[in-house]
Amino acid sequence: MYVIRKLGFYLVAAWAAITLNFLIPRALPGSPVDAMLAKLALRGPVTDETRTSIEKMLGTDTDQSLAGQYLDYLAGLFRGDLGVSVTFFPGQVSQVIVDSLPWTLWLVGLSTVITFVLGVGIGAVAGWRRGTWLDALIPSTAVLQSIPYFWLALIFVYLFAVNLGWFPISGGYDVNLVRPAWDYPFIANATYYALLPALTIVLSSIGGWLLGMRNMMVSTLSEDYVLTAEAKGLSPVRTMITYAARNAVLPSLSGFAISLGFVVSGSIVVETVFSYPGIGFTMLQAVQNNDYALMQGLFLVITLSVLCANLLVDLMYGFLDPRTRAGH
Amino acid sequence: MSESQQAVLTVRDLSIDYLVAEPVRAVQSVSFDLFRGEILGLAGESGCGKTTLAYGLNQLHKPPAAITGGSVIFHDAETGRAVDVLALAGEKLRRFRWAKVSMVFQGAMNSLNPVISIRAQLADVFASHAPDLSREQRLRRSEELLELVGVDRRRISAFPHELSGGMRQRVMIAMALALDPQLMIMDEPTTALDVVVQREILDEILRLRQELGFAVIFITHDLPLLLEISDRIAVMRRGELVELATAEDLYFDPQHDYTATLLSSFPSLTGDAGDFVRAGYQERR
Amino acid sequence: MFRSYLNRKSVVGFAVVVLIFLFGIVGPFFVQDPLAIDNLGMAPPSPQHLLGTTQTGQDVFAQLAYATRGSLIIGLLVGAMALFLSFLFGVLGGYAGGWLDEVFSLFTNVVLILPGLPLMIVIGSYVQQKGILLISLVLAVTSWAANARVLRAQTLSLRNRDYVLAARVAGENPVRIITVEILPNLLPVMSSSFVFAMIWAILGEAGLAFIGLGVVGTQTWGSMLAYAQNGQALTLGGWWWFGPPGAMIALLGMGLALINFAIDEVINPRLRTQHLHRAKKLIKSSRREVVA
Amino acid sequence: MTVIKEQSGVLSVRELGKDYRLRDGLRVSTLRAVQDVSFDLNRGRTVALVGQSGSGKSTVARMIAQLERPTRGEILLSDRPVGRRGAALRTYRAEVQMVFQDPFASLNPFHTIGHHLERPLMISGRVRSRAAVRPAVLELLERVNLTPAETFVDRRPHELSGGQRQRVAIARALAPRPKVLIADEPVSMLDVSIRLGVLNLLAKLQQEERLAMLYITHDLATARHFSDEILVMYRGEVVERGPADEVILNPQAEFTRALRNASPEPATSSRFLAEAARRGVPMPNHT
Amino acid sequence: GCNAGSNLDQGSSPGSSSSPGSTELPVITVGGGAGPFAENFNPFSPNVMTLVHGVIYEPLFYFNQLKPIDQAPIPLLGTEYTWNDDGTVLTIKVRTGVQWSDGTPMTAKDVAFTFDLIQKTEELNTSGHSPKSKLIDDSTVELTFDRPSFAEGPNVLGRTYIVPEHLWSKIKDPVTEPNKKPVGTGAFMMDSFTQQSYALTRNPEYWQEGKPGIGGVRVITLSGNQAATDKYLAGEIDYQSAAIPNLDQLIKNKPELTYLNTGTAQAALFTCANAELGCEGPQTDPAVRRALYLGMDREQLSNLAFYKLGKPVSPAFALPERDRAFIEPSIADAPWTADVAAAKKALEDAGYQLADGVYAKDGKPLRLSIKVVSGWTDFITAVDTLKQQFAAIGIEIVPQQVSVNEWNSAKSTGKFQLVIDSLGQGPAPDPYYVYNNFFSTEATDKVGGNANPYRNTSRFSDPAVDAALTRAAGSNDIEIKRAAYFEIQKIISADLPYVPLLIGSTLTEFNTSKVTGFPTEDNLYAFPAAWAAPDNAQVLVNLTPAP
Ligand SMILES: Nc1ncnc2c1ncn2[C@@H]1O[C@H](COP(=O)(O)OP(=O)(O)OP(=O)(O)O)[C@@H](O)[C@H]1O
Ligand SMILES: Nc1ncnc2c1ncn2[C@@H]1O[C@H](COP(=O)(O)OP(=O)(O)OP(=O)(O)O)[C@@H](O)[C@H]1O
Ligand SMILES: [Mg+2]
Ligand SMILES: [Mg+2]
Ligand code: NI
Repeated sequence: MYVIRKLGFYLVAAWAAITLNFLIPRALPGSPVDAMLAKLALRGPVTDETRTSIEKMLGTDTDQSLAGQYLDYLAGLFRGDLGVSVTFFPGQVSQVIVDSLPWTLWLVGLSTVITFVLGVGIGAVAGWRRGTWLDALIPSTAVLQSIPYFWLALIFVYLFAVNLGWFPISGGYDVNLVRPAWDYPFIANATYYALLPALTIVLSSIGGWLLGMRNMMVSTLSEDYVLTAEAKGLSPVRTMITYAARNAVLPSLSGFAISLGFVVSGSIVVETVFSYPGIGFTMLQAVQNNDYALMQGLFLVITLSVLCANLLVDLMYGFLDPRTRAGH
Repeated sequence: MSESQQAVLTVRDLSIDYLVAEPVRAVQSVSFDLFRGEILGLAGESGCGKTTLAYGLNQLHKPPAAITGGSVIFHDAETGRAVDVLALAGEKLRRFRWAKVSMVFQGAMNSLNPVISIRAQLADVFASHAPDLSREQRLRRSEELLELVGVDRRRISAFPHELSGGMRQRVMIAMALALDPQLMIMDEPTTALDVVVQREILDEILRLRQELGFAVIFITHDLPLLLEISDRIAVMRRGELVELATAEDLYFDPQHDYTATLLSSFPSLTGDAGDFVRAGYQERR
Repeated sequence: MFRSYLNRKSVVGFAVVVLIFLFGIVGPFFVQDPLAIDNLGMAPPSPQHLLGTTQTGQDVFAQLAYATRGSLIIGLLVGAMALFLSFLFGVLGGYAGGWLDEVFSLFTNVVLILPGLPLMIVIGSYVQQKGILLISLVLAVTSWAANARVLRAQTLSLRNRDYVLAARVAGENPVRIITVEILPNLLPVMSSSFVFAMIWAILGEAGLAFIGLGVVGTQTWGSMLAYAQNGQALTLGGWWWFGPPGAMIALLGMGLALINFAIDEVINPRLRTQHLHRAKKLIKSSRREVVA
Repeated sequence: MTVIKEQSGVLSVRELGKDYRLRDGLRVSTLRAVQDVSFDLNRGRTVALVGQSGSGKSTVARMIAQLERPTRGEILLSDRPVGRRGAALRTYRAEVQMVFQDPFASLNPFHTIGHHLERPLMISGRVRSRAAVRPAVLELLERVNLTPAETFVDRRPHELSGGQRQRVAIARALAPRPKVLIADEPVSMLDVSIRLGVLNLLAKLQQEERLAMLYITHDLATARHFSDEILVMYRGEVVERGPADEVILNPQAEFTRALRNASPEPATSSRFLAEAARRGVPMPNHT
Repeated sequence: GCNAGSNLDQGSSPGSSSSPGSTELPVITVGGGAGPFAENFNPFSPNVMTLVHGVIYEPLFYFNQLKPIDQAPIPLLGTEYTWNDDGTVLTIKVRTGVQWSDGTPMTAKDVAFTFDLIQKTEELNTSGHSPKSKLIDDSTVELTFDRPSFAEGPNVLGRTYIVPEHLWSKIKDPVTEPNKKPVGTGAFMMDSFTQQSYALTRNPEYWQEGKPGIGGVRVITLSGNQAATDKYLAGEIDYQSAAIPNLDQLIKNKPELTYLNTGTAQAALFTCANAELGCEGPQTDPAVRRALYLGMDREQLSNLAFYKLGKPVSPAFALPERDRAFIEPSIADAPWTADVAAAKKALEDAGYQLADGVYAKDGKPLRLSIKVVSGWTDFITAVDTLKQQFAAIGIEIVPQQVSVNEWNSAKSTGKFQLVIDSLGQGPAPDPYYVYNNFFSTEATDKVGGNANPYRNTSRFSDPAVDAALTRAAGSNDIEIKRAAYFEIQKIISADLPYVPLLIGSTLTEFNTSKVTGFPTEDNLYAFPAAWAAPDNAQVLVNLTPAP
């Protein structure tokens, strides 16, 4: 029942996202044709005929009713057809997404998980040992949290990549050394390239987890069952983990899913700084080229993946917190 | 119970303060002996320091609370040795807890970890104190314990929220009995329950005490209840122990004014209304 | 009532925030023209130019003053708008209950799940005139939902508090109940969500500015950073140009976060640590006495 | 069971019922919290509602206070069905007031004691001018023995003890000069030593103002001494009713007996009776 | 797409490994704009990857933008061409002995096929007037136009990329075909592609003997100028065109790093000048435009907004360096520093009076808005600078930052006072294209209409200019053209519908540690920009390993 209700909610949310995605570009002005023209104009004069032929090429001439367009759009979605990208013309939006998504999942996914684990871990210890020197961590995480992502990233590139040469300056892997494949050299190289961007993501987003977990931990510590555990003579580590942290982590966990959306957002900026070939960087390209189809597609994918992550975490939550499993 | 009996716990001049901006002297120079197999009732109004005292006996108090003086000696019947409880620390303290002194707290829902099963919480106790026990042995022992307190052994896989308040409290009692402790501290174990359930649980405790012979410190502010179940009753007020006597002495011959006030705060169910003034109005009418 | 909860952290936080606000409010009246161009480009800090000059000889300190004003306006606008939206959907829905609550909370949850910055980018790139109001609106629209959820939860618990029921029994009308009985108790939560919305807005605007979708026509920390980045200030060694706007954001964020800690401690007294440190010291010293 | 009807009720409850819909995923089940409860509240008389926890006592109270809509049945005020909105509701509010269980939760921590009392005075129209408010507030405070009243008006709830707060709550309920007062476990959250004081105050006021009162409790002893009639509820239904002493001393329903037996009562316990005999003294009369 | 196998069983560098014999020749890295790359090697696609035009597919001739009109183009797949007298028939001799990279010989048939394909496909025939082709013999093709088309010549000859008939005749849709395995005649061949980079390898059978001198080219993605600068300074890029500020300072200690500034784009304030077509505002008064022209301090603009790389511009809108001989001798270059007195005098002569520091006429102060695209920092800085400079001559400027879309739409509809923009060059080094695009009546529309935002947005219209343009287009005779241009120049430099700022920079950076032979100030054998096609092909073909 719990699952069905959750699924229902996600269906509604997905529908809302899809519809929003459909409506935004139609509610607001702008034309991809002019964007393409602007690009071409950099290379040479653009004639009136060029304009017409691009319009024909992009198929922007429609005089269908809004409802009809909506149905077409939905039908297209079910076929996996998100339209044609202007930036990557004649590439399909879906193909562009398929190409860039793995990179983001790799970089952002990994660093989010690292951030979460580290933040929650340190937060749990900080909460457990409240009133010790660990409390001094809190203001510093607040600073880290409020530093603009890209500012930190640029400074890191300047310091660690350009000046010290410890890390590569940009990109997802060394194009001269390896090519994408599922083998050790590539993965090792890609990991090396992901280190610095990942570090900025971890640093600038760890504070929230740490603090949230610490506060939850402190609250949980005054619960009777933690006291009971102590009275039971359990070892402190066991009490901390199974009794305190196990309960304190639950709210963080649902926050984790929600924050995935924000992390993907953050990746837009980080990926831009590092020329990292993921969704965020592609999104920026789409924006700069007024590539509405691509923007829509990316937004949809980001939304849906956030939805999926939420759903997963929700289901996991049901598993971790028996109280939500059955109605009572 | 006679005076000649052996003490299981000797508390001398125990003082506990909350070291906040204006320090609260929650327990002041409390001394008493607790005898083997005895039920000691601890009464007193809210905030008089009952819980603080109970926690101090097991070193469960947390900063800003601090023991500022006194001693707690536990006389271990198994080894025959006297243990200075306040000197215990670390691993020794951990081993002492629950094995010698177990506790049952007020809110059973809150005393049980809501996210892990009853089985795991019972098993925890054995895992920490009797690591030699095999899994099956642990399970068997846990089931026996549940049976002992009148809970169906099949409920062992249940999660706390799936049990009623009374059942949860029984589970807590079962857990408290797991290691055959010599002393069980119960801090308002039945306040959250309704009278009928409360009665069942009390009967259960009395029966088990009879069978197993552990001593009980029973904290509540329900004096009639204490009168019924305790051997001796201690009355606390503002951190001090103002009176300690057998239930009978206390009932028939309260020494302290405060004890008298407390006794008169409970109108008799079957007798007349006592201090309750409505009677006067009724007469007039 | 709050005064008693002020501790060192929040005092520092307040001081930082007040200073930054003062700088934003008063600063622009005292500095030079931030757009005044001068042939002396990329000059390091000097008495004439406290924070040096940009590539085009504009005074960084003057720009910082104006940008502070701009960013703060955005922060306040977004904070206010987000607060209004979260109040509308959280408190009203939560108090009214029934289908209105169902609809509002479904809507809130859906918005919550839509990723903010991408949505901002998508909306922002369609919009033509990116004035300060518009960007603030975009930022507000994408940031109210989480707070609405918190407010709703709070309202739900307040709604059935005895004192609210008592007010109903006394015959108070719903508007008064919400504004007089419930609202004051929501203040800590609301102020904390306001503070969060502010940080989020300022960071968000900076991010948008960095990718070229920021506010047009008003100086903000974000636009300063974007210009510094375009002028490759870091590569050219112009730390005085690139550093201050980012540092200001971090500083304001820190100040607001510290204030938030104080608010958190009001909401949840268990989080207070101040007395713990003192108590631990006292306990140590009292132990020594006992031993001695 | 016979419905006792000595005089016409100020407030009558007729076959009141309340169902809660419980949703568990897509399944909806109905919980019958209250079923077919009828009684009258008369001037100067107190009816006690006792029963196990969860038996529906508070639900009845909330329905009478119009914080909850009954699923079935009706509530009559002076033999007329009660209004649920507008002016009729306002009149009803002025006539029927309620005291809540938790004195710590029933006062808004943000408002002064004065504010808590001013509002009902103004809303009910008992006080019409701003100038008259303060004397009226002071008078109320004095009525509930919070003296000197001036020292209390400007305090906030957290500056008062539990008993003092409950007195403020009572004063608030009395402010519109109601005819009916509902008291839902008014003392169960208070310290034992001050419970009787608050109950005595309530009894005094009830007598003085000739209030019709519904006293909800699970403490049989106070129910007996405080009320004229007792209704025992079990699982949403009234299983026994009658004059107070009769119900307690000579319980008929099985549940009433269980309740009685579960309540500790040293005065009748064999242990103390035997001890009294051993000591050769009469049973002490503490109560 | 992962189109690659494992890295374990292959050599280390995929760029050079697959083509045996070229391993010892250096492979250079070219900065190829923001990625990720889309795998599109269709020379007809507007979205084609860089280094396809000219590098893989070649045109018939190469026109060097930096050389004067009268210089002959470099023959590539064509060897010579002739026009008939009225400019409707173009006969081309096609080079023989050239092979497609799959080994098939390239012949005039392929050339004819290519022009046919364009002519027949609506989307490719962007001008609507593509020539019909006729195969004369194995090495001769004749193109027929439906109107006199001398001016079309450079497009047809220099920017039409010849594709092999035996492959393209099978392609269904030449518009959307991604052409992932391009087969051309160029100096390089496709090697491998990923979204982050692709590699071209040397064509060993290239028809120019001994060329190319390098083993291959690797194109990489860069997210922006910062990454481009960092990587270039780190020596990771050999050839790119990125706008790097203060380049001199950055490469001071790195002798292997060099650069060229070869700007051809004439930055100007575009004014909506023609009141007859509906333009409104003070800028419709030529005196105001002249004041703007005289009042700007171009040196300061160059210093502040263009990193000291701006070059003097001519109000005749021909390039002073390249087209000196085609600029009417009496027209001087735009003054490099401001002449405040002259500017003020121009205004006063036209009846403006100073009030509160701002000139006004009929009570209307001289307040002008300039639209500039937000994010285009050099132009934004220029506008800020101008605001200050024009304040000194009593003109108030209101900068308006707008999105590209809005900016385009303002230009298209004519609803603006001033915008800042550049006048782009044409396919050949001939000012004709600028004049035709920006000054002809045919290239504009009335205000409120839907004009091409990249053409005559100032709404300038003058029958004499139109007539002169017709004359220039109808002849292949240099002298006739010169006369026509002089006439145009006199009119437009007096009217100033576009107020010239300066010639903006086009920076191209080289790293000479691996290869040499890049264009230099003294030897501008091709327009060097790395993004300019087919010019970059000329650069790549002429590179040789560094000694
Ligand atoms: N963390 C704390 N900081 C400061 N004072 C405290 C703290 N905890 C308890 N106290 C104070 O210590 C005194 C004793 O509290 P304790 O909880 O022991 O009372 P109690 O008798 O158990 O009351 P109750 O019947 O309400 O449970 C009270 O006055 C209380 O206010
Ligand atoms: N809002 C509600 N939604 C669903 N069920 C409810 C609601 N309020 C009360 N109930 C249920 O109705 C029944 C009666 O509750 P009520 O609060 O009236 O009992 P009570 O007799 O006052 O108990 P107590 O002595 O514990 O206060 C209980 O089973 C309770 O769980
Ligand atoms: Mg207690
Ligand atoms: Mg109740
Ligand atoms: Ni206060």
